[in-house]
Amino acid sequence: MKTALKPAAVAAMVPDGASLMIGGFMGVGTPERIIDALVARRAEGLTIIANDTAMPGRGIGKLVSAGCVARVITSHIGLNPETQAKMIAGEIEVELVPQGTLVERIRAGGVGLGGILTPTGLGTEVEEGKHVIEVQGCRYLLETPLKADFALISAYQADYAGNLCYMLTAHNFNPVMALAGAIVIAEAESIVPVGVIPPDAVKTPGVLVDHILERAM
Amino acid sequence: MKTALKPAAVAAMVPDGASLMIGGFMGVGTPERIIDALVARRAEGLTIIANDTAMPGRGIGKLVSAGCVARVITSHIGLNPETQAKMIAGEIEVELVPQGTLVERIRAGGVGLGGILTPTGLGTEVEEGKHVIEVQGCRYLLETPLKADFALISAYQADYAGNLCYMLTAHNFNPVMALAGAIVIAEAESIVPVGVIPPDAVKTPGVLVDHILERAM
Amino acid sequence: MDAKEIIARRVAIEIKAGMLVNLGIGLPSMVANFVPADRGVFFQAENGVIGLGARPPEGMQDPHLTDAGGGFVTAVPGAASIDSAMSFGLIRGGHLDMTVLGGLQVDELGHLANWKVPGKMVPGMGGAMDLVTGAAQVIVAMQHTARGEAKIVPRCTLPLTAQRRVNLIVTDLALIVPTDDGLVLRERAPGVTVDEIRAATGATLIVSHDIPEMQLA
Amino acid sequence: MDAKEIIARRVAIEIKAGMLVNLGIGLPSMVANFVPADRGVFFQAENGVIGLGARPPEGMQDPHLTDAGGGFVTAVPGAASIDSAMSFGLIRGGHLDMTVLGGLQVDELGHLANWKVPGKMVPGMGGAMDLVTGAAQVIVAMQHTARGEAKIVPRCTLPLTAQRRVNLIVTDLALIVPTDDGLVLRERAPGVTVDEIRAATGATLIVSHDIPEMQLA
Repeated sequence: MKTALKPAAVAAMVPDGASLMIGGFMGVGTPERIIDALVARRAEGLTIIANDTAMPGRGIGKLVSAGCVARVITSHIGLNPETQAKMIAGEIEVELVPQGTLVERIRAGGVGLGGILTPTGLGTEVEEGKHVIEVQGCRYLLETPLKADFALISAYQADYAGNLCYMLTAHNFNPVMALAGAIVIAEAESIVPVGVIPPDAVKTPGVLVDHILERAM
Repeated sequence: MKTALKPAAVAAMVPDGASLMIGGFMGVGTPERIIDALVARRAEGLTIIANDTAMPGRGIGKLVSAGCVARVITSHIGLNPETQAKMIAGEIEVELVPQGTLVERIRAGGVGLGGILTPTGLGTEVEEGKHVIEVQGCRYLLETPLKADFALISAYQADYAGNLCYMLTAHNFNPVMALAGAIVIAEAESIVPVGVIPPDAVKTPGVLVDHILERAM
Repeated sequence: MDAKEIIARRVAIEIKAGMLVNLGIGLPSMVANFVPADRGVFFQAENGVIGLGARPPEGMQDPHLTDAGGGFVTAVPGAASIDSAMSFGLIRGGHLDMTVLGGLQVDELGHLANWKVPGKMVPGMGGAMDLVTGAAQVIVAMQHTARGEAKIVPRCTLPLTAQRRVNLIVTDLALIVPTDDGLVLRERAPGVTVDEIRAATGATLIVSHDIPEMQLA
Repeated sequence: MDAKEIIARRVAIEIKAGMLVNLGIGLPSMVANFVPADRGVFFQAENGVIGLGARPPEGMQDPHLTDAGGGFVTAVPGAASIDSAMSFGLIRGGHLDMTVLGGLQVDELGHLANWKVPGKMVPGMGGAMDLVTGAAQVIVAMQHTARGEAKIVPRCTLPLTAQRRVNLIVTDLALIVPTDDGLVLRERAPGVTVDEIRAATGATLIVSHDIPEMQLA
């Protein structure tokens, strides 16, 4: 059985300077209440690994606006002009990674691979500084694994054992990130007794999840 | 909408000498009726990529006993003495691959990666002839992708659009192999109208599946 | 008919029964409006659904079902939810039959630049690099010129999206096929002359005697 | 109490609340019988379930729910179905807290050989190489000798399973911890003397003054 934590307790657990993987795609499938708590405790110097930085006032955008973020590893910041402005001003360091490469790097970190070879990025700026490896006559970029101190996951349902399931396009990076955070904290819309989520519907086994955020009432 | 094929039509589609990925783990989650049809048409010279060769009289074991198999890429043949005997007699070539490496090689083939780096096999016979690559101070084996002419998949339910779901330990290699076969043929216990399998329950999207075997009546 | 509608209608004709198609945000997403619902096409939104449908009825919007631009969408019967690893596995693995993307520049080699204007606009590549690298067919759907400047150029001066040659360029003036020999003009938009197309194009076009007018969906 | 029960009972004590544990087939699988159901331990069967339960009631067996040896099992409340990619992702990614495996040889470096006897037995490594490489703790559970021959030897003469040092060796005679200095004898089985252990061991054992007797679950 997992511990249910209040938002402030989660925020207190995340130290300044920590690296966080945060699920979501343009704010869909993002643990908003955990983010609100991090903003409320004025977290600083965070490294965020996420698909995008959403938009001002939503999801990771709130962390950016509040000045909590020192570094972002992401595929897209186009819908958040504040991230772009802070990047240009030198306040946030941004590493841009193709989306498919980003998710595979996170997966590699989570499943104990030392890296993956992808054709994506060959012959572009993304190739700069990377090893090119030839396999079966084709060239690939060697992309290295990503891990984080915390993975902050948004789920549709969690059960008391920490099993998670997701809904429609709110899956996105959440199931993969749940593999790659040293400490995994899930925010679910519903928290249900063990057995309510059948084994075949579990997308993230509870053994990966360390804590569940208390449900919003 | 997919075409529903009779077992003999599936067997006729698979030429001698073809490479087949076949789902299953010790015969659990294996498309038995497709295998029976291949045995009935006396298929020859097949390359089988699968977790194991089951046991005589079951699953892939039936193909081995019937002399359909020239080569196996697998993690385990321990419960099938016939595979071992044919290997020793030089009738079947066996490539042994650690189970976790096997599934990642198949996944790599299916998702367009040029390979993956794994620590599994370092310092063992598995390392022989392989590239060792150092990433972030650790050494890994470079393992190359696997693809096949056909993937023969066992599912619990298929819908008319080819969406598949699996049950309990009958998942095993099936969802990953459905990504890596040039032609994917699924044998399901039930075939249901579109909409019966909800989007969040689909484990293999129908776009990956080429044909569905007619249901056993 | 305005420029965008011409492009969307012409691209729609390329989309055949049974295809899995990814439409970029903006102009490309308009293509879906001109593909008959009974053609059996599945649209992928790379954020997590196969079987993307139209806009939802008023009041039926759900924040768990959006497209890659963050807009509310629906799902067709037979849709499947996918996470980002599966989504980009499908894209990079060659399972996506077609992607339609916007472009900033396309050149005589058929190379596309569409993700960055150094010093001006750095939104990040999102999924574009994976899409252009992995999709079976890549169609660039864009206005022929931007503020009077040619977007079809001898060599891209903006950073490339991939080293892969795109399959088709569809603009409000013309349909152009990149080949080994260069850019071949195949069709004129209704009422547009070859001279007008040449005048609006920075690259050399290969033009045969009779260039037919586009048929539009 | 027979030899196997001593081993299983002693290993069971190492399994703490909340752990995710993989038990090999044969002797290691007996360990589950001695872990109290209320300890909150999840057992993984690498063929596809987290939350492996005991044997099913007569007549309730289902072919979709088996362990890695192909035997019918049950699933506990809160169980999750996993495919082989997730299963070995958990194993190789360090999410598995403990694996208990049988052994053919263990040596003074703590290296394990348990998958092949050249010229005699080539079952394949199955999941053993991934398990020994990836699990947080590796416990070798085996009889101290085989047909009178020592299995704990100076250097393995059989092919290694991994280059990783195992954490613990539990036999019917002793509990031994491999360390930087060599094999440290920590406990004697009930009624067994240090001299008897030394006589049955091919390797040098580091023995302090008082070696306590095993406490058994």
